[in-house]
Amino acid sequence: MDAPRIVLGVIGADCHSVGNTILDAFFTEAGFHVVNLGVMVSQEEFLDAAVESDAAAVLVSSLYGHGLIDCEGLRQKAVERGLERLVLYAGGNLVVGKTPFEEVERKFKALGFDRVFPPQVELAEVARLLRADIEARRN
Amino acid sequence: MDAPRIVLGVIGADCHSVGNTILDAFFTEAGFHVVNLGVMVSQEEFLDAAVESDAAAVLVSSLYGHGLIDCEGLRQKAVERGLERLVLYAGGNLVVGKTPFEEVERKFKALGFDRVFPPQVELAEVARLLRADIEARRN
Amino acid sequence: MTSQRLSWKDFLAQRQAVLETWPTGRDVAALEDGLRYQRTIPEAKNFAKAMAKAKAAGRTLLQPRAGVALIDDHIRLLRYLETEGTADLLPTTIDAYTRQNRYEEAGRGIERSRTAGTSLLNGFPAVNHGRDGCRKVTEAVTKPVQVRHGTPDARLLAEIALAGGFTSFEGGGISYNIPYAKKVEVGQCLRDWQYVDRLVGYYEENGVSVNREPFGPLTGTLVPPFISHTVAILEGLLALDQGVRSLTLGYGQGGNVLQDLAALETLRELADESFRAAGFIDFDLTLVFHQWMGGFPEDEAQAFSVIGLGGFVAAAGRVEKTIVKSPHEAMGIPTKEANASGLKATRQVLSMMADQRICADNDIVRREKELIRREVHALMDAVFAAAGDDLVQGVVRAFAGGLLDIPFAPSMYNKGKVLPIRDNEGAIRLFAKGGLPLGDDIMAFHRERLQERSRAEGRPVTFQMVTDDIYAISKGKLVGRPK
Amino acid sequence: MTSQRLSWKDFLAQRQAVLETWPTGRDVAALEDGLRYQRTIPEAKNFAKAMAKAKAAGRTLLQPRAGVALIDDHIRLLRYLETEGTADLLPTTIDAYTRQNRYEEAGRGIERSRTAGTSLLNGFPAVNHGRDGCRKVTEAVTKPVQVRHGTPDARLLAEIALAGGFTSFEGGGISYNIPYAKKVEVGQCLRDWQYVDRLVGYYEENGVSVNREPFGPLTGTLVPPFISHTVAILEGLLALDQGVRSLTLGYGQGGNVLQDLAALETLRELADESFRAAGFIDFDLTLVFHQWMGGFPEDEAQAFSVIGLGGFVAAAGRVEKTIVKSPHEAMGIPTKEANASGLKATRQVLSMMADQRICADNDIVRREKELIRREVHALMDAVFAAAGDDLVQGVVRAFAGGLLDIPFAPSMYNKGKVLPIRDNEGAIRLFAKGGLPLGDDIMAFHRERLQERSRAEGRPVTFQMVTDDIYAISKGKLVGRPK
Ligand code: B12
Ligand code: B12
Repeated sequence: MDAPRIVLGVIGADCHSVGNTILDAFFTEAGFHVVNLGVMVSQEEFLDAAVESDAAAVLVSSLYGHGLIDCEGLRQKAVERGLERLVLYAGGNLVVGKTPFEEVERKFKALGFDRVFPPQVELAEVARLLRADIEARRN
Repeated sequence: MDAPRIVLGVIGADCHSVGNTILDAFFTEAGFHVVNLGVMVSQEEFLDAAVESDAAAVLVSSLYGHGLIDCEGLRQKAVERGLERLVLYAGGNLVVGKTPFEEVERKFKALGFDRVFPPQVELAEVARLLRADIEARRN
Repeated sequence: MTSQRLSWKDFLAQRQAVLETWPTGRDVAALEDGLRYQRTIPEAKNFAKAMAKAKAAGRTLLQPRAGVALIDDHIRLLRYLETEGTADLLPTTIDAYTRQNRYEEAGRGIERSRTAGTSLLNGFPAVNHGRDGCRKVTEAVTKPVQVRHGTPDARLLAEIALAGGFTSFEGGGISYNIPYAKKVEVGQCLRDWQYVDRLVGYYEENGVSVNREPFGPLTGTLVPPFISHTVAILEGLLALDQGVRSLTLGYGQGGNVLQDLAALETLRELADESFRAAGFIDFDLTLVFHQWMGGFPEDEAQAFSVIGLGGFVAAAGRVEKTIVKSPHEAMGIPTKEANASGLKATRQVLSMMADQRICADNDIVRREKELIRREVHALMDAVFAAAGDDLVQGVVRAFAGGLLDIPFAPSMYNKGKVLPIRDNEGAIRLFAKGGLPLGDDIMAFHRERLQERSRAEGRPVTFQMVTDDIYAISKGKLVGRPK
Repeated sequence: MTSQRLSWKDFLAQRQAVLETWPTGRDVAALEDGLRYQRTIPEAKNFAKAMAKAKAAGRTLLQPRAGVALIDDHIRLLRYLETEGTADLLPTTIDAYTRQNRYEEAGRGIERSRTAGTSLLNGFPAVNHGRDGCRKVTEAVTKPVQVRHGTPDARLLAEIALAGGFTSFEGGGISYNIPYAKKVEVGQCLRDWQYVDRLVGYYEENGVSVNREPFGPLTGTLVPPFISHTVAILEGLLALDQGVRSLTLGYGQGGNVLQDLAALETLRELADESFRAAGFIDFDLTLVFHQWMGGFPEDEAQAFSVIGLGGFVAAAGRVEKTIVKSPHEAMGIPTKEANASGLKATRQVLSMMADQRICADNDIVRREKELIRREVHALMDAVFAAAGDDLVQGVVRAFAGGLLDIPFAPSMYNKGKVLPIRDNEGAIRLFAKGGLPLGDDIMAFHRERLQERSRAEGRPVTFQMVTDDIYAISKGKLVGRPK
């Protein structure tokens, strides 16, 4: 089986590049084909890259707090562009202020994300889930 | 007017002597006649001293947490010994564990203490109250 | 080596265009209005004066970071921080849309925050609130207030901030670009900051002191002292060229206490020497130390210890100011209570250490100081050599050639070839120097220190070590050892 | 200089009486039963071994204080501290009635705690719970467990504790009397502790290591290092005389970092020298550092900074163990969560500092070390001179003559003439030496340092300064300056 293709990036006006560097290194090492858009990525850039690279998943990072505003509408646009099966993950410090994670998860799931992760997530676990989700969507 | 006579001491099996040293120095300086019994003072010793010195007030310290057990019955015994007008104060870390002060105050007032103080109390304020309370009891 | 002072004519020409980029620009059109307003601000609320006073008294002032979307909430927040938090200096941290000049999005953030009843912006959108909004804020508090941001093109923000009564402005043409932006061209950003510095210079010329503070910590992640020192000194020179006088240079805690103490001492010494060598004499140099700027532990008790160690170094390093983190750092923008608790924790350790002399005068510190001096000189010489007769060009060429290179920075104009790793005692060293003009002897020392760690851990020096070091403090360690 | 080893016959005779003082004494009547039981304890849970291992590895172990009235609650508490709190070593802190051998009151405390659903005792009443209760506790956890108390006559407690599976026992004939009691005669207490040490010696002779830890901090309040060092070394000698081998000497944080580092170094050196001079060679000496033992700030953020600074000194001082405070310290016995948070905060700073060398090797530390050495020698010499041929008598006469004198202690056998004050940098000095046999040159140094502070504050050195210093840390400072 080919390495699953995934798109990485930090959405909006967010410049936090350290976690992104680590995610890139980790998922590459874990056997994914990574298209890394770096920081300050718009919704359009995410979807363009997903289309171009025929990616199975988009992993959106947001660290700086504007995650909710920046992510609104991404799922709809993906559907409009025919990416019905796209796996959408979000992770990082997704909202402004220390917030119970359940609340953050609820809000981002309502925006159409398949899974939502706090900053302390164990990346190996994410890789496991990601493979399974991609597999499930394929069928 | 004579200096008001007060008895100081740390009740029970409590060895915390530092605060007691400071209370002694403070109230002496503030113009009280202080009979200081030091640490590990029993209820009987407090009342004996109050009787002997004809004290207007007894200031009980308890730092180590057993304050409730150690102070129970003190007011009754004072009354039995004819000290109806004795002003009774308690102060320190009066119960085991960090506890809302209102709760501590309620419990010690129920034991018959006139006033109850947390460790951070401003001593000048205590001296003011004490003079007033002693004055009020005299009449 | 200097850069050209922006001519008054060019400044005014630019100014017109800048003020037109957002409606609130109109309110600050009259330059003298800002000047007149600043003159009404009591001396006790002037940031530059507060820093100078701290220096004279040998005191370390405390400043938090804080900013929310709405004016009234922001005022409540600052008041809480100065009363309950006992902050000496106040911030107004700007939201990330404003930092990218995306005022429409900031406007939407304001609206939504109103509806949500809580700030959905990660800072105070000062441009949208305009001059009068800023004046409300600066008038509502008793301490000097500084604008803290991360804006590559901060010209409009600076105009509004100064007219709005702020008396200090953070940032610089390198430090607010390379770590904060992706596509901003180096020369353009430096020129935009010349404008900001020229504006501050105008206030200075007219008798109003305004403090300027280049952003020391850069990406906050394993930045070796010599890299941030070089950037700080370059931005200092560029600012002085435009007439700035009150300069606060910054350094972010690295974690190894002796390296940090050496860094603070050399920053003061090297900056002073460089500014004098460039012919400046009437500047007022102070230092700011940033408590750990990288990833924090999630656990609040652990976070308090990171904060406390930062406070310890600030005290031992005798800096004029320290920027304080909160126990919420790993999780999100702190509540006002969490922010105040960071201040109180820092105040406690600072005042417990205030009277103590700590032994910076020892062999290790001397060795580290000497090393940093040589490294900074190597970089400065290379930038000067690349400059021809314009320091701006020197910086542009230095980034293009990798003579300046900031670890983990997002800018496409940054080579990103430098890889730092902690040595066996946690001091930050270089694994790869990229194009940095460091001599072989210097690199031999770095390599030797990393070999020592490699031996201790029984594993080669690889990128895995970098990753482990990035996570280390958040996982309760300084050095990222294998399990 | 030594004291006599308690003869086995006298020991056994005493033992009978001791075991009769409370019904649970019966269960430990068979000495060999305790021995047999201790032999079943896995090595990883032996306190003495854990300390020795820490020493070999250069590690600092963390231990909290904790104890509640009921067995099951106490087990839950300890388990929480070893899992969530990641404690390396566990305590069982004994309640204050048991410390005074008031087992009936302790029994009432147990009953009331059952009814109240919360502990009304400030510790674990080990004597009332007896051998089997103790075994339940020590078996329920995975880390070594120590009895921590403050008991002048701890003979029954020691019998039950050792038979109950505890592998370390805190205290000593001076340190658990003078700061903890009012009317306990010095010689009586020393003899009662000879019994305890003899009991431990019995276990050692039979191949079971049991750790002993004299209580270093004494009253925890402005105790100059040389006073606590002298007491620690005397108690060490008395313990070695009875056959103790694993000895952990303690020191409580004073607050001035360099004085503290000098204190830790000299404690190790002086103890080692003294024990060897007395002819001992097969002892195993380790150090414990107590985070600030005086009044704490009420504010938890500030408390965290006091804890953090203690962790810093523990790391820099390279001690084998540090006793950790909690953010609740000023208010009351900590909840398990608060206790764990003190541990986590300490762990963070310790591990951030673990690999770093801190510069103890400097002039100030050298000066302080030299001073402490001379002061301790002066006191030790005087005690030895007073001893005739029995160290116990030496100590008794020293207290009677004020040659030993512990600041702020409640004991009527303590002169209480020594008055400590912080100097201008926060180091603890003497204002009045009482009867302490310190030479004029030493006192001249103390006075000179206090004069410096007096000049800096523009006020004479008086008792007010002592009061101000006692409050200082709880009010966020180290030195109690006038407002
Ligand atoms: C370093 C840092 C900076 C540096 C960034 C340098 C750079 N170019 O990268 C500087 C100083 C420039 C900076 C600036 C700002 N920052 Co900042 N910064 C941090 C800090 C301290 C560490 C971030 C970091 O590098 N962590 C290490 C990496 C490895 O972890 P990470 O970023 O969390 O990424 C990991 C996980 O989140 C996860 N993850 C991330 N994305 C995804 C996605 C998926 C799908 C999955 C599964 C996992 C995942 O995996 C990553 C790898 O392990 C954090 C606080 C913290 N964490 O301690 C604040 C923080 C992120 N910053 C914050 C803010 C607000 C800002 C600013 C707006 C300034 C301000 N107001 O203080 C500006 C942003 C400007 C902008 N335009 O973006 C806030 C965000 C607040 C919130 N969400 O409520 C934080 C949380 C600090 C705080 N508590 O206030 N920052
Ligand atoms: C120093 C100290 C010790 C020293 C005492 C030495 C000595 N002989 O004095 C040592 C190490 C020996 C010790 C022992 C113990 N201690 Co202790 N100790 C402290 C500590 C750290 C400081 C006390 C102090 O000196 N403060 C400075 C003085 C100036 O303040 P103060 O004592 O609070 O007194 C002032 C006020 O309380 C007030 N005040 C006091 N009484 C009164 C009365 C009136 C009428 C008024 C108006 C005011 C007033 O005015 C005083 C002067 O300002 C406190 C915690 C803290 N405060 O930080 C714990 C503390 C008091 N100890 C505590 C305990 C439990 C013990 C022990 C049982 C051991 C243990 N389990 O940890 C033993 C007690 C043994 C015994 N038999 O009593 C607990 C009490 C817990 C509780 N109430 O829930 C505390 C709070 C620590 C804690 N959080 O666990 N301790």
